[in-house]
Amino acid sequence: MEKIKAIIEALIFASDTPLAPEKIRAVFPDVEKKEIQEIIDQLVSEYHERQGGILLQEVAGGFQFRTNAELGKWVKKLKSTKPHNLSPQAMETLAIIAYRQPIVKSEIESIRGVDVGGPLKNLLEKKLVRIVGRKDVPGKPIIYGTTKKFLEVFNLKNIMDLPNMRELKELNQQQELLMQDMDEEKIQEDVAE
Amino acid sequence: MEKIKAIIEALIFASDTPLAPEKIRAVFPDVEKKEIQEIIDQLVSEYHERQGGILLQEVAGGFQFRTNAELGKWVKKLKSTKPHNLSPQAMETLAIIAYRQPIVKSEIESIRGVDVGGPLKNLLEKKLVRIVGRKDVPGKPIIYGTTKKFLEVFNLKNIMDLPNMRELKELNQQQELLMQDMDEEKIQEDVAE
Amino acid sequence: MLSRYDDFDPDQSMDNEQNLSYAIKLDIFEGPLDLLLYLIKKNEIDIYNIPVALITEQYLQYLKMIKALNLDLAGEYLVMASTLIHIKSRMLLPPPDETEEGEEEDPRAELVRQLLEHKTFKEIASELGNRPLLERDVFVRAASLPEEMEQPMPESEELIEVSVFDLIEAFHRVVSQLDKKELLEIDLEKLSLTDIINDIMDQLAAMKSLTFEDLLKEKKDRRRIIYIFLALLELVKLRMIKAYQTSVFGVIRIFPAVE
Repeated sequence: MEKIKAIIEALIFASDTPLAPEKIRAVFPDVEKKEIQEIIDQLVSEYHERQGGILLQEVAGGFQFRTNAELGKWVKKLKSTKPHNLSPQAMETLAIIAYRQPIVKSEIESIRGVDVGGPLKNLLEKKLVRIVGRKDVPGKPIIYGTTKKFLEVFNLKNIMDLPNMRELKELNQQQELLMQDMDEEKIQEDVAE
Repeated sequence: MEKIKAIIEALIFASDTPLAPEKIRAVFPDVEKKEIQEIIDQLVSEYHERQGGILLQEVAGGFQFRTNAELGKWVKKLKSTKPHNLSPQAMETLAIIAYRQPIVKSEIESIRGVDVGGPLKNLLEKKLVRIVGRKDVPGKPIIYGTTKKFLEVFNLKNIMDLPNMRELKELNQQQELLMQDMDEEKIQEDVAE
Repeated sequence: MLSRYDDFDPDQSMDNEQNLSYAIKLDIFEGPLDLLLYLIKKNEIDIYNIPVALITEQYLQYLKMIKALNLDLAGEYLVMASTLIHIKSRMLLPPPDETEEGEEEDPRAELVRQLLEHKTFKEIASELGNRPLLERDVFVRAASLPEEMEQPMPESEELIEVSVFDLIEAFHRVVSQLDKKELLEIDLEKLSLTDIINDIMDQLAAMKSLTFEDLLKEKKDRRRIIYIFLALLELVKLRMIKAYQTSVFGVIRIFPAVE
């Protein structure tokens, strides 16, 4: 048991991308899926309680060791890497794609109110967004969606892990209700006049 | 103190080369060299006593996290379950064989303009390409074709499932148009940035 | 000194100017919706009850100012201006006939919907940017493993992760380097022939020799007969097989050209 835990830790550490529990199972066909998940959970909480520089986190459908986000500024001092800097335009375009995917360019533009060709290309180049397919309507517009890398960069377990995904849906409903209210008010005004 | 320990741990973890204590000092000019060394020693023994999958080791004049060497065979096992990509050369060679089979080596080479011995061997080993027969011309060259595994890997029902030339052309044109659009917008964005 | 400007292209300078103004515009507002949100905030207006006349006036003033500064105005701003004017005029119309059935939607409703959506996504975008970002706030292991760890176990079968799109892309790369006239002509017929050619060569490898009838087996539809015949012709042409006939109208027997 302790041995398997050490091995799983080593596997996650050695993997270049977040390691999915199924991949771990491929190494241990005899160990139950549930047991593997339990061991991973143990490791996650051990690292969490330790409050060290490294944490085991669930990202993009797998597990990966990452530095503690609170220490980011120190590590950046050492690495002097270029972070994934996105312009506000690119960030907003990305947000729309993330929350509304699959989505075509014209739909993004109707939300942003401006052309999004530039930011879109930027996001494609950064591999945060990908072409999912083509919509079967005249002109066969390209459909966009987010990538696994998007999840990795933004520290997300999966798309449902996006903040306010539920809230946003509720907001949409509220908006619709409001619109109805507005209509009704208008009618009342009309009647009152 | 605990904070510095966590930071040092994060720094060593995130560094792409074994991290020398002097480099750590560059991040903390106020902390004594001796103290940094002590913290590193503490980390080394903590990880050692833990007997987990990861160890902090002194390598090439610096410190680096590594998987426990005793677990090496497991890590290797994981690496071998990882899907591999074909090199661009192999992919191009494979594409020519797929579309032009049955085909001999010299014909592939006249299209690619380079020797394809390497990629061809690779494709044969991967069982994506097979020897179909020999051509009855001087030198009796080997004729190549794709395999059943090729169809499986590329998720094709049969060879006819491959997009034909007309579809390829359309796809290409659309892509070019897309790129043009994007380029124009890119120019504007570049100026904007 | 002047000579440096001899080949100065006035058209190009205008382009530069336009691009520059584009830049300035982008710095101020990201499009008409942004400008409207700004005006709403500035005037402390309830987004659900926009005084269209006031907002339209201020919006148009802004456009005038941008023009006065000789900045290039993106078309979207003008579209929004006409939308605002249209809404304003609809608001001024007398209420619809009371006998008329169906609800008359508030003329502002669509715009409000758009503004709210835009506002929401602006907020979400900033929230997204505040997440712990890879390579900004969090980092992964950057060092490569010791070489002996990177070597996979030799006996295992290698998995390959590719899609047919990768293959097409590769084929494109190759084809795009060829002359146009040399473009490979691939059509469905050629490809389906390939299947049959492969099939024949497989059978030949196993059986050493085959007759035309062997190849047809029980599947004797016209299409298949033609295809098999075409495949045989192609194979003979490619010098991959030899075909022999014992007598006129006798059995055609085929052999691999090279054992």
